[in-house]
Amino acid sequence: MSRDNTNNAVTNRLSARPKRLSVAVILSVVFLVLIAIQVLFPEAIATHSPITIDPLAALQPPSREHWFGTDNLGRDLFSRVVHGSAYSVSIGFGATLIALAGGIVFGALAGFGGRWLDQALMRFNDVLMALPSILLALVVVALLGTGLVNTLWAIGIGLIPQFARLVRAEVLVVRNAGYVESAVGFGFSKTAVVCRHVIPNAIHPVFVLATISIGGSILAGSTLSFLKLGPQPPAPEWGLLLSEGRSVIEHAWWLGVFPGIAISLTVLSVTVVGKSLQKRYLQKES
Amino acid sequence: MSLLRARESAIAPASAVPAAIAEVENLNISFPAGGEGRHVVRDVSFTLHPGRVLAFVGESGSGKSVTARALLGLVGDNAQVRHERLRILDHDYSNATQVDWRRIRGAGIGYVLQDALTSLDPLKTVGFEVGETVLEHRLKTKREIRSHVVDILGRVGIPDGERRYDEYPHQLSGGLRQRALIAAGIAAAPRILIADEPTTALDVSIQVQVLRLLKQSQEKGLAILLITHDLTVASTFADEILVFRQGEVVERGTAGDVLSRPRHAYTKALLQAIPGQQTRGKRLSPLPPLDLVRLRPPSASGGDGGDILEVRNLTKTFHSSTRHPRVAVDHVSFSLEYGRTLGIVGESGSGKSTVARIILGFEHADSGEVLIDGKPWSALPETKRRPRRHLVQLISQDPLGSFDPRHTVLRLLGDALGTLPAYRNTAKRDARSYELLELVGLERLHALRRPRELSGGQRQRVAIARALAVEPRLLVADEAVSALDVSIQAQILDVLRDIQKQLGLSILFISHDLGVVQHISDSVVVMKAGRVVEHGDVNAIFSSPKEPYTRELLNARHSLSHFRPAPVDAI
Amino acid sequence: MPLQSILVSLSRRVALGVVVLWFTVTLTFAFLQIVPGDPAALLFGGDEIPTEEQLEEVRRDWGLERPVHEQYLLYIERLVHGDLGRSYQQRTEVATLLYSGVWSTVILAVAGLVLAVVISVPLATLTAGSSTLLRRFAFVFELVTISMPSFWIGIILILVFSFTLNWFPIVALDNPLSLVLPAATIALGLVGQLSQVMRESIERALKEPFILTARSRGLSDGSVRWGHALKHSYIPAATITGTFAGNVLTGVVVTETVFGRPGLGTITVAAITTHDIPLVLGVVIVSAAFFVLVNILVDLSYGLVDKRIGSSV
Amino acid sequence: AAEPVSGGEITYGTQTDPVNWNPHQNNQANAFLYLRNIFDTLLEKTENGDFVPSLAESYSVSDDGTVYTFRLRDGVTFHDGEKLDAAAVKLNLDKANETPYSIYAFPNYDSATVVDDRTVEVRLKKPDASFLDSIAYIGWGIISPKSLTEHLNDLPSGGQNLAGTGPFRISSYQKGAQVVLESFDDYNWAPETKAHQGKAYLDKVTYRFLAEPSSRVGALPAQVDVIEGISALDVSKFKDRDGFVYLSNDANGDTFKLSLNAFLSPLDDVRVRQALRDGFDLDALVKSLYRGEIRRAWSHTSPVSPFYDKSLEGAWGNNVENANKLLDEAGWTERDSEGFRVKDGKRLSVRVLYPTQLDREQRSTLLQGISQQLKQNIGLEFIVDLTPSSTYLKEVASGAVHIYPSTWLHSDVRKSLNGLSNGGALATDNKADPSIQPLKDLAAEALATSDNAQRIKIFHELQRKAVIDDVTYIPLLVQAYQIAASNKVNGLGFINQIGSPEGVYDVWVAK
Ligand SMILES: Nc1ncnc2c1ncn2[C@@H]1O[C@H](COP(=O)(O)OP(=O)(O)OP(=O)(O)O)[C@@H](O)[C@H]1O
Ligand SMILES: Nc1ncnc2c1ncn2[C@@H]1O[C@H](COP(=O)(O)OP(=O)(O)OP(=O)(O)O)[C@@H](O)[C@H]1O
Ligand SMILES: [Mg+2]
Ligand SMILES: [Mg+2]
Ligand code: NI
Repeated sequence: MSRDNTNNAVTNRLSARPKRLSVAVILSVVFLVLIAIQVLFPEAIATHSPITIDPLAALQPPSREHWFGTDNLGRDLFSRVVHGSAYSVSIGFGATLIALAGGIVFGALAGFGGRWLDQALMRFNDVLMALPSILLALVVVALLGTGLVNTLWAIGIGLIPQFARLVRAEVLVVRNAGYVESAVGFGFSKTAVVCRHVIPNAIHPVFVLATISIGGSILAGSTLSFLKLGPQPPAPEWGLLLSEGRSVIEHAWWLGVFPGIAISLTVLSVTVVGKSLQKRYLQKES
Repeated sequence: MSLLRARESAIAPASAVPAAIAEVENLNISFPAGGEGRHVVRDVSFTLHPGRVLAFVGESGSGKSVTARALLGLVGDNAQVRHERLRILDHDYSNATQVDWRRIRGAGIGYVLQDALTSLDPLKTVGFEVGETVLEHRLKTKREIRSHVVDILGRVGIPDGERRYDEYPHQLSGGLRQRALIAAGIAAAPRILIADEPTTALDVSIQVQVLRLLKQSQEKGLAILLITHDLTVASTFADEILVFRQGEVVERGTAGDVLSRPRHAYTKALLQAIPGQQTRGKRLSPLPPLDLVRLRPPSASGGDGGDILEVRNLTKTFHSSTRHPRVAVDHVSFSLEYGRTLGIVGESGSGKSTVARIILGFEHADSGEVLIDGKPWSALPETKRRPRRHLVQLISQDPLGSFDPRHTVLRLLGDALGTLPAYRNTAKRDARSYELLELVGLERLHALRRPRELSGGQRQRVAIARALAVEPRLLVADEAVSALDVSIQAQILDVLRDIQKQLGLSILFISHDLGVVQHISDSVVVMKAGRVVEHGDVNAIFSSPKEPYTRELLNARHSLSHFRPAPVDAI
Repeated sequence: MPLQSILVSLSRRVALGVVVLWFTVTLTFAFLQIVPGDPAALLFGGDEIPTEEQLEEVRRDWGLERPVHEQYLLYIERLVHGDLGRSYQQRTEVATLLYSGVWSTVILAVAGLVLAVVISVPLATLTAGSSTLLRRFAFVFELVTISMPSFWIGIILILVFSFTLNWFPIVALDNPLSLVLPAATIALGLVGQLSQVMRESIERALKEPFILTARSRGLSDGSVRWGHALKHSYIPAATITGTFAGNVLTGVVVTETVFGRPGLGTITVAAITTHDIPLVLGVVIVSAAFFVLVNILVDLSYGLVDKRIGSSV
Repeated sequence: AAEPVSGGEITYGTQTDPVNWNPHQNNQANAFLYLRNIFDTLLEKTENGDFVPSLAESYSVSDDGTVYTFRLRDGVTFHDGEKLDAAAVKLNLDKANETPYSIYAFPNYDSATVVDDRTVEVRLKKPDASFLDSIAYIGWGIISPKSLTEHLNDLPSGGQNLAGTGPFRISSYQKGAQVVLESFDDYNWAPETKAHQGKAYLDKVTYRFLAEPSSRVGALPAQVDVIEGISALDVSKFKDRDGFVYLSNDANGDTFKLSLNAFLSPLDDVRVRQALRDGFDLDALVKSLYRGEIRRAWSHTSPVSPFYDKSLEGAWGNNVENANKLLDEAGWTERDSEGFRVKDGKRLSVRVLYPTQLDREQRSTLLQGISQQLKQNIGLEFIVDLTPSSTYLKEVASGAVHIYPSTWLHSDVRKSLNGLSNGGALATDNKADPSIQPLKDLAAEALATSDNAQRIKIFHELQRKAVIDDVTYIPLLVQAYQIAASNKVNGLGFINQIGSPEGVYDVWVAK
């Protein structure tokens, strides 16, 4: 018998914790891998050129030749969707990266800086929050013009306050955590404590939020496209395809349906993966 | 096993005992979903009688609460419950439906949960919660409910029930909350009351009040099932005791029998593990002493006769924007000699932890000074203090919180060792880490676990190993054993004593448990509201307290321990 | 005493809100100064390219020839007096324009929020901690609504429920039924998040000892869920709803565009795309004020639901 | 067929919520259908280009062509009860010629004088044949003097203060949503271009702004009675279908075309411009996008205009071989990795700037199609830059834009001529370029002459120069307007002057 009789119980509980991934998560990961392949090697997957027009083949329904049908200039929709993934995925990732970077700088400064810096930064954060994100995005687009990169800034900046808040809150929690105090008790310097304990521990929930906001950013990007403020044609960005397809949905349903499915499935997969990461994190915490 | 059976029949109902109102025979409970079909209760049988108290004792996780909840049909959706007989209040509940259960809950059996703060809905008023049972069973109309509840509140000793009716749990003190919970339990006049650890989270003096209240109900003919891990409480209170261990009843009998003539080794160990005056200088746990000689730091022997720690006139006030400033520490002075243990006792909020944090340099005192090894300490700027920080190490109530959750035990120890120049080399560090683990009684396999994957006792050992790693001179143990079961507590107390004896370390031991302090300390400081009320040798203070406050503390404890079992020698 | 402390904290929040507002206006003002495009050219309108003299005249007319800081001070001064200035494009009082849009937007937003709550509350309460078919349905429903662009949801709703089934008109604005689909579009954008958050906190509450206590009193599963657990989801739900309501313009812009409804959303897009600085500033002020107001209300409501908060703040 | 009946109301789904309700300040052709209900002009233009009395019962021109005298109709009142008199007309004319208030100022306008209560005399700086176009244009609609003096600042936002003399008055206006007009009972001064006299048949008309094309189409007939602006794909839903009327009308004025900045390299070389014009198959593109519902254009000027030069039809375009030859000649002989032509290390590339707000009827898609074909056929990079109108203006002013797709929808002779004669210029900076002086002289001659045949000749010459010789314009589409309605709605039509949908004065609903 072990010296400590609670030992067994604990080990049991550990092995009992379900480590299985749900079917939804597995499917999502598979789908995201597919998307990643599309982003990296669109040529390999696309059956046609995404921009070559063929007036004679305009508005054909899905067929063996054109899997998703063709648009009003006879371009192959499947190929456009495949090539468009790079746009939508870069919007998702790019905007999130901007928000992440901004949020971490902001939040960490507020969390570590003195009371005054904290107050000042948080009030500024309030201002950014008080500005409706759509307005912020609209202003950024008006300021910088339309286009992929600007779209990504427009969305990313709007997300910063959320991240800054979370980072700050996490930093404050971690900063007061027992292990930080204990590290101080062992005589570690402040910088060492911050780098070795505070940041690594505060970052996890931030990454979870980041995963989830990738999906949000893709949606925001498509909304900007809808308002004609996102990437411009002939870019096959999904939101743009979708908003172009909407006016002909009664005659050419495929133009509205396939890009819509592409967006939804991607966002759905990212969300599912993000939520499962979050769950695992919470499970670890408890 | 069979032996136990025989004894069970031996203590069959005595003639004076009234007829049973609840009978449970061979209860088995398992949780198939939670792991590999864990069987948490095995063949437990007991009966409840009006006007009598049955106590369940045993360590954490031994199945006490689950067994009790089986009487209410509230074991959990994922539970498998089997029994040969389940009769409650003359009804058979073997195949009860939800509707049947709901009829008996509250009205037939009152249930008072452990930890009053979380057992009362924080978003409902006290009056609502107390009246809910009555309304649910339609014993009173909405109009009558208020006066009824106020009446009940009065009966459980909550004064000014009219006002309390509309208050929320957070507006009540711990003792009042517990009483409100009891009021809710008895509001519908049940014939059975289950009280699950009703006193655990309370200060001693309040414990006494709550138990007194239960006693009154019992005298009015209520059958009480009391669950506690505190043998002292059980001994004061129960007519019959069942000792649980890993889901089985290992011993049963009248309180007197079980406590004064324990038959099972486990019960004996439990009783032996209770610290107090009688256990001073003795080992509490059956484990062999640690061999720590290898660890003895070369310098530890020096400095005999002087003070490792001197606290001079510390004062600390907390200011907050919304509340009044709070004087947490008020002109506190004391000192601690090399190689000795100083206990600090006092009720919750008396400033014990604050003093400890100032000593550890985590908090700035408003005035006063702390000297370590006769040299300035608290007055130093952090950069100057840093090189000497390893001299003073903390063992806290919550070791888990003091570990970076991402790191393995090996890494945790390695990090601490890394602060010493001798252990810059990784290989050396690892070797030393394994050595340390062995010394505190852990195995090599624990080194690669993360703190979360260890039990409470193991965690505390890791914390001690880590503290020892940096060759400290003073250990500050703030409630280091409060969260542990008696038997684990015993082990850790033994480890601490071994350390002190063999390494000549000094220990500042903070606890609200007088018994623990009495067991381990050489001298003691009694604190109240930030001030030192009494300070001196342990035996002197515990046998003849001078201050009324100290006497009050001791009295409260005494009233719980009419029945002080004689210590059992180590096996 | 409690009333007094509420008033104190209220006035502190309001003061803070005013600061935030002022800061927001200033920031936007600065922002818009850097936006390229000559407002005078916009003011001139028309299909011919104005001459430099004509532009000068317009600039003089609107005070655009002054240094930026003077324009700013002038703007703030007017603002303090409640004057939001005039729209460049529509040459009308900004206040009038906003007023004309604000009610329609508020009605739409409130209807959307109410609908979201009406859907989310039972969905979350009934499915928390259970593994029924309904729970599975809720899971799929929430994920799908979360992952669809809201304009797309709107278009599909119109196609199906207005044009094909003809249940809810979208053209006749006087018909209260015309509010249903736009409100549903707004609601569906929120339902997923709201019910997930609510479910999480209900599930957390269901694991609390006080729920066991309530059960031990003989309460049914339903009473425990609705009577005890639900209330514990209020704070996270209110926080999300508050954030959403504060940022309602975002949802409303799309919905109003898709449904061709009047309101602040339509005004916002027009203001930005035509670079109508006074109107943009007006929109910013209104929506920031709304944000501040909603947040104050939400914060106050925390204290009403959870008395612990009221007493500790 | 049937007899018109009075009474009833309709809901009309339209594309545009006017930015500005003041006719003197509105230049959205899609907004004229509202304004034409509310305002009258002094004269009205007929289908064949004549001017007939409206608020003015007659007019005369002095021999030197500089003085116009208008005799006003008697008994006309505004919606707000004001009387129409000479002073009111003078006020309107002065206002309409005052910049920056008005965007329809007439460059040769000198002054107006009140001769008597019902007579106004307008003096021009010099003779100008296009003056009557302005007089008859809705941009010079006559507004109540009370509105102009007391409520000037409220006029852009519509509402009750905006009073005209037209057959309908504004009953309510919800920005971004709808405007409700009600019949003006006193109305009794319809011009002879209208089908009936007296008050309008309808009691009320609700114009609901539905910017989404699919919403308009979907809402007919269950939720609206009439819609305008129907995409080519949707036409089949209404055209020749039971229960619907479908009307389509080519716009007067200009066509949708590319304006080429002939002053900016590489378009400063006429061979490049020609190659661009001939390097794509417009017919195929238009057919695939518009399915025969919209015609391709051959000239800068609309085919329904009396000044249209029919001889341009078939005279240019889709000659890839020749286009490539021209580019080779011009020295664009090398190719880069993407297949574009290169000269001196510079890619043969032009930038096309198109404001998103003007993008309708798949025009940006058409531009993309052209871009693709130019790349494939002649190795020319044709970058279509869609931009919000706020940045658009700045970019236009910068002069760094090569091509500028546009339609000016005025039937105004002077403006047409202006466009034709400015060398395809987008920006102010080349207005003074001497090379376009001969064009300007020709245009001036056309304006000054009173001989219509001579004017037509000059117009033809200018069109041929613009499209064939100089290639400053590449015509693309004949702009067209569509109306669809449930077949109980009768009397719908288009405005003679510009071809956009007419107001609803003559509209009636079968019982
Ligand atoms: N719903 C449940 N699902 C799975 N396991 C459970 C459940 N409830 C209790 N258990 C397990 O049953 C065992 C007995 O638990 P119980 O609560 O009865 O212990 P206890 O003796 O009351 O301990 P404590 O003194 O800590 O309250 C524990 O190991 C616990 O983990
Ligand atoms: N950081 C702080 N800010 C404000 N007040 C504090 C702070 N830390 C402690 N206090 C207050 O100081 C008083 C003393 O607290 P302390 O933690 O030292 O008590 P304690 O004796 O350790 O109590 P317990 O037995 O409950 O641990 C308490 O009233 C507490 O509320
Ligand atoms: Mg228990
Ligand atoms: Mg403490
Ligand atoms: Ni006693």
